[in-house]
Amino acid sequence: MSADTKAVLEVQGLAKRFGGLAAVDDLSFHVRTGEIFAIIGPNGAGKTTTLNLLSGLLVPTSGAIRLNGREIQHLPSFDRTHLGLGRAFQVVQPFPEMTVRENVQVGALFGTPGIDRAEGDRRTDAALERTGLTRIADQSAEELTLLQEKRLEIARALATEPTVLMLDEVMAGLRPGEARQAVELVRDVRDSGVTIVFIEHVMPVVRDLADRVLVMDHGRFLAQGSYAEVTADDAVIEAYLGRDDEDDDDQHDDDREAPR
Amino acid sequence: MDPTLILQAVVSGVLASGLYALVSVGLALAIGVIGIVNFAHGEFFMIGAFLTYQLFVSFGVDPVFSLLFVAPALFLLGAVIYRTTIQYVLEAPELNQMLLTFGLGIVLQNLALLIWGGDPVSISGIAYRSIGYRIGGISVGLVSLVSFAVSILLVAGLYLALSRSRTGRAMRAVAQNRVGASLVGLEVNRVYLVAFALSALLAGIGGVMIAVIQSPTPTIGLAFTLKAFSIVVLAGLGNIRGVLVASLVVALAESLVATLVPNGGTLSNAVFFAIIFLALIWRSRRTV
Amino acid sequence: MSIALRVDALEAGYGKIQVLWKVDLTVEEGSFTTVIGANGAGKTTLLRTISGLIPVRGGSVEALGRPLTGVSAARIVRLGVGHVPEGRQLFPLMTVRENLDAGADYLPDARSHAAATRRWVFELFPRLEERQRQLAGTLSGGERQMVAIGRALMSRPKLLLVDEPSLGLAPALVRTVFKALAQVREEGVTVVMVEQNVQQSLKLADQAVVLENGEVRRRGTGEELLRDPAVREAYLSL
Amino acid sequence: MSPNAMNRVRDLLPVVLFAVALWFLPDLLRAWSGRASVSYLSLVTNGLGLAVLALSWDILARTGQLSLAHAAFYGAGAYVTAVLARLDVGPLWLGIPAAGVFAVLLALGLGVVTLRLKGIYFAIATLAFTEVLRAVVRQLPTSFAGGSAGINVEPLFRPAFDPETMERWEIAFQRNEGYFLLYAGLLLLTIGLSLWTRRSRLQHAFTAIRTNEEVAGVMGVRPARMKLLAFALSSLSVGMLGAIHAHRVGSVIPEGAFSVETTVFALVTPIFGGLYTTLGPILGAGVLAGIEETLKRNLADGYLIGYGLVLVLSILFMPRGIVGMVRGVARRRRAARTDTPPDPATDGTTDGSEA
Amino acid sequence: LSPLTGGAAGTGQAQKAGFELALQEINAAGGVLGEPLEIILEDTQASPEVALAAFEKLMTEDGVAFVGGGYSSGVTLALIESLKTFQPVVSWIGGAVSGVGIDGFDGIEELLADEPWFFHVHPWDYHNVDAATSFVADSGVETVALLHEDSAFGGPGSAGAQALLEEAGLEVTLREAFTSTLLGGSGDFRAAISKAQATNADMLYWIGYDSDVVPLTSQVRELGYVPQQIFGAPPGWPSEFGAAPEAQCVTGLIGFLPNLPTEEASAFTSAYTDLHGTAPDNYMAALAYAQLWSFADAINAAGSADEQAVMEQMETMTFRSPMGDWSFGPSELTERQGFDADMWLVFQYQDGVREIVWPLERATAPLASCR
Ligand SMILES: Nc1ncnc2c1ncn2[C@@H]1O[C@H](COP(=O)(O)OP(=O)(O)OP(=O)(O)O)[C@@H](O)[C@H]1O
Ligand SMILES: Nc1ncnc2c1ncn2[C@@H]1O[C@H](COP(=O)(O)OP(=O)(O)OP(=O)(O)O)[C@@H](O)[C@H]1O
Ligand SMILES: [Mg+2]
Ligand SMILES: [Mg+2]
Repeated sequence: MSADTKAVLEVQGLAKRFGGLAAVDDLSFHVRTGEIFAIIGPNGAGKTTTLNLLSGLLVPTSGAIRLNGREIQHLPSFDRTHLGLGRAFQVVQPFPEMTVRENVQVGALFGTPGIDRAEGDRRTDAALERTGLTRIADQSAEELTLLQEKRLEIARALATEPTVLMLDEVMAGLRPGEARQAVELVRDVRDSGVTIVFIEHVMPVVRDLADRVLVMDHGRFLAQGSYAEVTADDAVIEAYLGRDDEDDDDQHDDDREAPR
Repeated sequence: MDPTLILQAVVSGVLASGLYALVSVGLALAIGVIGIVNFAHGEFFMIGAFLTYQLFVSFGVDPVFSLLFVAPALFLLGAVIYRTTIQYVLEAPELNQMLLTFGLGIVLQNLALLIWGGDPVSISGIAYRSIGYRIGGISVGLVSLVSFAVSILLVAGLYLALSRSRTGRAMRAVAQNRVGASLVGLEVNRVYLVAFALSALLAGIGGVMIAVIQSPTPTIGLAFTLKAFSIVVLAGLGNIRGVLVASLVVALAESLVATLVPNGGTLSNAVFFAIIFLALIWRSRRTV
Repeated sequence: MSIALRVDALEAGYGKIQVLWKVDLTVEEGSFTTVIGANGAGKTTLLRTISGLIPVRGGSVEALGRPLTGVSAARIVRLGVGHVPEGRQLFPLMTVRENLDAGADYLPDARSHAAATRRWVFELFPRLEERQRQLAGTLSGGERQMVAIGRALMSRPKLLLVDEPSLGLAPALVRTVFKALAQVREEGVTVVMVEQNVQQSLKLADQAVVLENGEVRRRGTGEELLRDPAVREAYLSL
Repeated sequence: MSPNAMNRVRDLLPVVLFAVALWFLPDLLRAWSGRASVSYLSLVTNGLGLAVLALSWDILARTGQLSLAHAAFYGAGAYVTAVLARLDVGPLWLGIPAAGVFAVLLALGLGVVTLRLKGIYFAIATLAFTEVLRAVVRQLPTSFAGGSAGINVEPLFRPAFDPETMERWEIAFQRNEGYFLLYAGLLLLTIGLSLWTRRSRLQHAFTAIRTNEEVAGVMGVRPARMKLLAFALSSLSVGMLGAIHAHRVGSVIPEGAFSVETTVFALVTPIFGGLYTTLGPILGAGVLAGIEETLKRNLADGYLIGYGLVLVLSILFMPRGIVGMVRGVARRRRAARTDTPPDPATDGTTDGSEA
Repeated sequence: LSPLTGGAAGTGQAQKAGFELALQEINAAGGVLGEPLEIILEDTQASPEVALAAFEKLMTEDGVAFVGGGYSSGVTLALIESLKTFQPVVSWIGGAVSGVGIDGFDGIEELLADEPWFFHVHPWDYHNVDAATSFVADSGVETVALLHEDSAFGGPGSAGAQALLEEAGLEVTLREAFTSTLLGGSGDFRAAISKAQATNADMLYWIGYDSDVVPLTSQVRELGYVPQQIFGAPPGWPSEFGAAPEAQCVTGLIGFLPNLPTEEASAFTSAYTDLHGTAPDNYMAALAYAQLWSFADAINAAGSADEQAVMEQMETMTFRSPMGDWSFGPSELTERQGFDADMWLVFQYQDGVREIVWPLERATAPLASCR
C-alpha cells in the first residue's frame, strides 16, 4: 500500500476492542489525495467506530493512523482537526443553544489555530453559502428539519477547512431529490481539493460518488475496489447487499433514472 | 497500639456505615435512578427525625413503632411535593432542579424552626439507645447493629426491586427516555411520583434512626444532603449496591483514622471528603 | 372490512409552528399504508399525533374503534397502537434484552406471550440475539433501529406505526425489515409506515399517501403511485 | 458599523452607565437618607458581593462545569490576606491582589485534576475539595493560620474623626463607602471578564464544550485549555472578594471562610437571575438581596420561609431566570407587532444546559 | 441583636424568649421613665456581614441608644469597628472568647476592655474553665480524660482546662479533640471514647455542643465505659434529656436551672412558663432577661436616657436576676464584666431530675458516683 505515494490518509492494522467485542479488527486501507472514498458494510461492521478512531474520539487498541505521513493516532481530536481532518457525524448533533451561524462559527474560528475573527467570519459565510444555509443562518439550531441538520453537520465540518472530510451517513433519510443535491455538494467540495471519506448505506449514492469503495464486515476488511467491482463480489453480496430478486430491478430502476 | 482498640475501630466503622447507607439510598434512587437532583433530601430526613420526636413527646410512641407512621407520612410528603413542584421541572436542566429543591429545603427547614425551635431535641426514655453487647473486649451497639442490618435490607431490597421487578425497571426506563417510556405504555408522571415519594420515604427511615441516636436540629438537613450526594456519586449514579460499598469505605476510614491518629476525630470530615475527591479523580483518570 | 384508523381534518404542530393542515386518512383493518413525503412534510408529526406524543390541535383521531383525541400516549399504546418512533427512543443504559422486554412488560396480554414474541424478533434480527447483553446506548446506528422495531413488535400491537424503519440500515437488512413488516401485516396487524425508501415501501402498500407541507397531496394504491410520473420524478429518480 | 463594533457599543454603554451610577450612589444615598445611608450602603455592599460571587460562578458554568468550590476560592482569598497582614509583609491592600492570584492558582490546580469529570461528578469533587481545604486550614499551625480560633484582620479603612466638621455616623459612612467602592470595582472587573467571554470567540468555545465536549473537540476547540481558562477567570474576583470581606468583618475562621452558604448562593443566584448571561447573575443578586431584606424587615419569625418560596416559585414561573423571562416577554411583544420570527440569538443565551 | 435563624437559632430564640418576658414585666411595672419600653429585635443569622448591616440599621435608621443581645465571637469581631464608631451603650451577652491566653489572637475582652460603653454579661471563657475545673477538683476524682470539640468554642477552652487541672494536682490522662455534630461531625465519638476508656480515667470531661450530648453519653454506655463522673460543659442541654437512661449520673455545667432553690429563680421560672408554655431550659433566656432588666433599672435610676448617666448607674448598680443579684465589675482586663465563674452551677441527673451538686452552698443533693 505504501507504494502509493499520494496517500493522504493511511490506516495500518487498526483495531478497537470493546470488552470482548472486536468492533474494528486489524483494518488497513489508505485514501488517495483528492479522491472520494466510500466505506460500506453491514450494520455494526465497525464503520462509525473506524471514523471515531480516525477523528480521535476513541483511542485505538492497536494500529497506526497517518495523515500526510504523520502519525496521529495519539493526538487529541482538536489537533487532528487542526491538521486538516474534518468530520460530520452519523447521529446529527448540532449545538442546540446556538444559531446555525454560531454553530458553523465554532468550526471556522477554532478549526485552524490562530485565525482572526474576520477570516473566521469569511469561512463561516462561505460554508453557509455552500450548504445553502445562509437563508436560515440566524435560526436557532433547535428547530431544524433533518435535512437542514445534515447540511449544518457538513457546514460545520467544511468551516474547519479540512484537507480530508469524513462524512457518516449524511444521506440517510434524505429523499432522492435532496440526496441528489447532497451528492452535488460533495462532488463540488471534492473539486475544491478536499479528499472525501464517507460512510453510506444508500447504494445509488455510493455508486454515483465513490471513486473507490472499502467494504467492512465484523470490523475487518472484506473487499475494496470500484463500485462495480465490490458490488459484483460474492462475499459482499452475501454479507451486505443480500441476494434478492427485487434486488436487480431496484438496480435497474436506479440505473434508468440515474442522471448521466 | 492496643489491638482491641483497632478491632473496635473496625467494628464501629462497619456498623457506622449503616447510617450513611440509610441516608444515601433514598437519594441514590432520586438522582441516580430517576435523575432528579434533590437538594432537599436532607430536609426529608430532618422532617422524619422531628416527626419521630413529636410522636414520642405527644403520644410516647417508641421510634421503632413510629416507623409505621413516619414512613408513610414522608411518602405522602414526597408525593405532595412532587405533584406541586418537582413534576414541573422534570424536563428542566439539572440546575433548575437544584434551585427548586434548594428553595424547598429552606422552606422546610424554617418551617421546622418555627414549629420545633432551634434547640436540639432528644428522645428520652428509650433504653436500647445505650445498649452494647460485649464480645471479647469488643462492644457492639444494638442500635448501630440494627441500623446496619436495616440499611443492608433496604439497599438489597431496592436493588432487587429496581433490577428484577417490573415497577423498578419502569423507573429506570422513565429516567432514561421519557418518550420511549410512554411508547411502551408507561404513565411517566405516575412512575416518577411513586419513585420520588419512595425516596422521601427512605429518607424518613433514616430520619427515625437519627432521632434515636442523635439530637437533631432543624438545620441538619443540608449537611446530610451533601454527604449523601457524595456517597451516591462515589457509588456511581444509578448504582444502588455501590451505596453500601461506598458507605462502608468512608465509614471504616473515618473510624480507623479517628482511632489511630491523635485527635483523629477532628479529621473525620476531611477523611470522608478526601476519599470522595481522590476516588472521583482516580476513576476519571482510569477510564478512557 | 372495518376501519383500524380514521384521521379526520387533523391539525397539529409545535409551539407557533403549525405542521399538519386538515389531514384526512382512513386505514382499513389489516391493510398496509405507506406515507411518503419530503423532509419536514409532517410525516413524523402525523405519527406522533396519532400515538398521542403531541396534542391534537384540530380534527380528530380514532383508532381500533376508540377516539384517541386527548388520550395519553401510554393509554394509546395499551389500546394496541405500537409506534417505532423517529430517533429510536431506546433506553440507552438498559441491555438490548431489557429494551425488548420493556415493550411487553406493561401490557398484560403482550407479557403473557413475551417469550414467543422475543423468539420471533430474534429470528428477524439474529444480531440482536448475539447482543442481548450489550447496552443499547453502545449499539451501532442500525442495531438501534432493529431494537426499536423489535421493542414495538414486543407489544403485539393491532395497529403499528413505523417511522422510516429503513433509515441507516444496510440494503440486505432493509429488505429483511420490509419482509418482516409484510409478515407482521400477514398476521393481521394494520401497518402505517412512513418511508423515504419509496421504491420498496410502495410495493408493500395497499394504500399510499403523499404528504407535502402538512397536507395530503396524492392518494392511491402503492402500485398507482409507483406509476405516477410526478411521484417518480420527486421520489424515485436518482 | 461592523456587528462587532455594534456589540462593543451595546455592551460598553450600559456598563459605563452602571459604573457612573455606582460611583455616585453613596452620595445620592447620603443626600437622600442621611445617616440611614450607612446601613443601606452595607446592604448594597452585601448585594454587590453576592453579584461578584454569582457572576464569577456563571463564567465557569458556561463551560458546563458546575462548581461547588467557590467557597474554597473565597476562603483561600480571605486567609491569604489575613496571613499576609499578620506576617506584616508590605502594605495591607497588597493582600487583595495576592488573594486573587492565589485563588487563580488554586483554581487551576483543581481544574487540572477535575478536567475529566462531568456534571454532578464534577460538582461533588469540587465540594469535597472545599471541605478538605477547610480541614487543612484548621490543621495548619495556630501560629500561622490561627487554627480553629481564626485570625483577626485589620480593617482597610479607619477614617479619622474630626468632631468639628463631622458627626460620628459619617465615620461609618466613609468606611462603608470605602468597602462599597472596592466591591463595586471588583464587580466591574468581573463584568469585564464576563463580557469578554460572551463577546469573543470564547463564547462559542464555552457553549460548544457545555453542549458536547467531544463534538467541540472535533470542531477544533481545545476543551482542556478552555476549561482551565474559565476556571482562572472564575476564581480571580472571588479570591479578592474573600480578602476584602475578611478586612471588612475583622476576622477569618475556617467555618465562616469556607462556608457552605457561599458555595450554595454562588449557584442559586445565577440560576435565579438567568444563566450564562452577564446581566442575569447581577440582577439575581440584586433581587435576592432585596427580597431577603424586605422580608426580614416586614415579616417576623420565619421570613426565610417566604424567601424559600420565592426561589421555588421563581423556577416554576421563570425557568430561564429573570433575564430569560424578560427576553421572552420582549420577544412575544415583537412577534405580536411584526410577524418576523423570534430572534433566536437572544434565545440561545439563556437556554439551560443539560449539565 | 440575636441569631434568630441559622445554625445558632437555638440561642437566639432563647434570648428572644427572655427579652419578651422581661419586656412584659418592665412595662407592667410602669416601663422606663414612665414610658413603655420598646425593643427592636434584629436577626444576625450568626453571620458577620448580616449583623453589621443590622447593627448599623439600629444605629442610624432606628436611632437606638442601648444595644443588647449578642452572641458568637465572629459576629462580635465584625461589629467592633462599627461599635467604636457609634459608641452606644452596649450590653453584650455572648462572644465569650476573651482572647486571654490565646496568643496571636485578640479576643473580645482584649479588644473592648477599655471602652467605657461596653458591658459584657456572660462569663468569659476563662471563667467557664475556672468554674469547671474547680468543680472537678472538688469532685474527688484523680484522673481525667478530656474530650473536646475543636472549633473556637472547645479548642482554646480545653487547653486552659488541662493547665488548671494539672495545677490542681490532677492527672489528665488524655486530651482528644472531635468534631461536633453541630458543625457537621458524624456524631460517632466511639473512637475518642474508646481511647479515654483505655486510660480508664476516673472522670470523662467533655466540652462540646448541645447536640453532642445524646450521642456522646449513649456511646459511653454502649462501649461499657463506666467512669466515676461523666462531666460535660455544652452551652445547653437537649430538653427532656433527663428522662433518658444514659442521663443518669451525668453532670453538667449550666448557667441557670429552673429548680435553683431561690425565689428569684422560681419566680422567673413560673413567669416564663406562663408566658411561653415551657420551662426555661436554655440559660440564655435567663441572661437575656437579666440583661434587659438591667437596662431598665439603670435608666430609671439615672432618671433620664442620657447615656453617660445610665452608664454610671450600670457600673455602680446591683441588679436582680434569676441567678441572684449581679453587677458589672472587674474581670481580667475590663471593669465592666457582669457574671463570672460564680454564675456557674454543676448539676447531676439523678433519676431524671437535675439536682444541683455544686457549688455546695447552693447544692440540692450530694454528688453521686456512676460506679
Ligand atoms: N462503546 C461500545 N461498547 C460496546 N460495543 C460497542 C461500542 N461502540 C460500538 N460497539 C459495537 O461495535 C460494533 C461497530 O459499531 P459501529 O457503530 O462502528 O457500526 P457501524 O458500522 O457504524 O454500523 P451502522 O452502519 O449501523 O452505523 C457494533 O456492533 C456496536 O454494537
Ligand atoms: N420539536 C419540534 N419543534 C419545533 N418544530 C418542529 C419540531 N419537530 C419538527 N418540527 C418541524 O415540523 C415540521 C415537520 O416535521 P416532521 O419531522 O413531521 O417532518 P417529516 O416529514 O417527518 O420529515 P423527516 O423526513 O425529516 O422526518 C418541520 O418543519 C420541522 O421543522
Ligand atoms: Mg454507523
Ligand atoms: Mg420524520
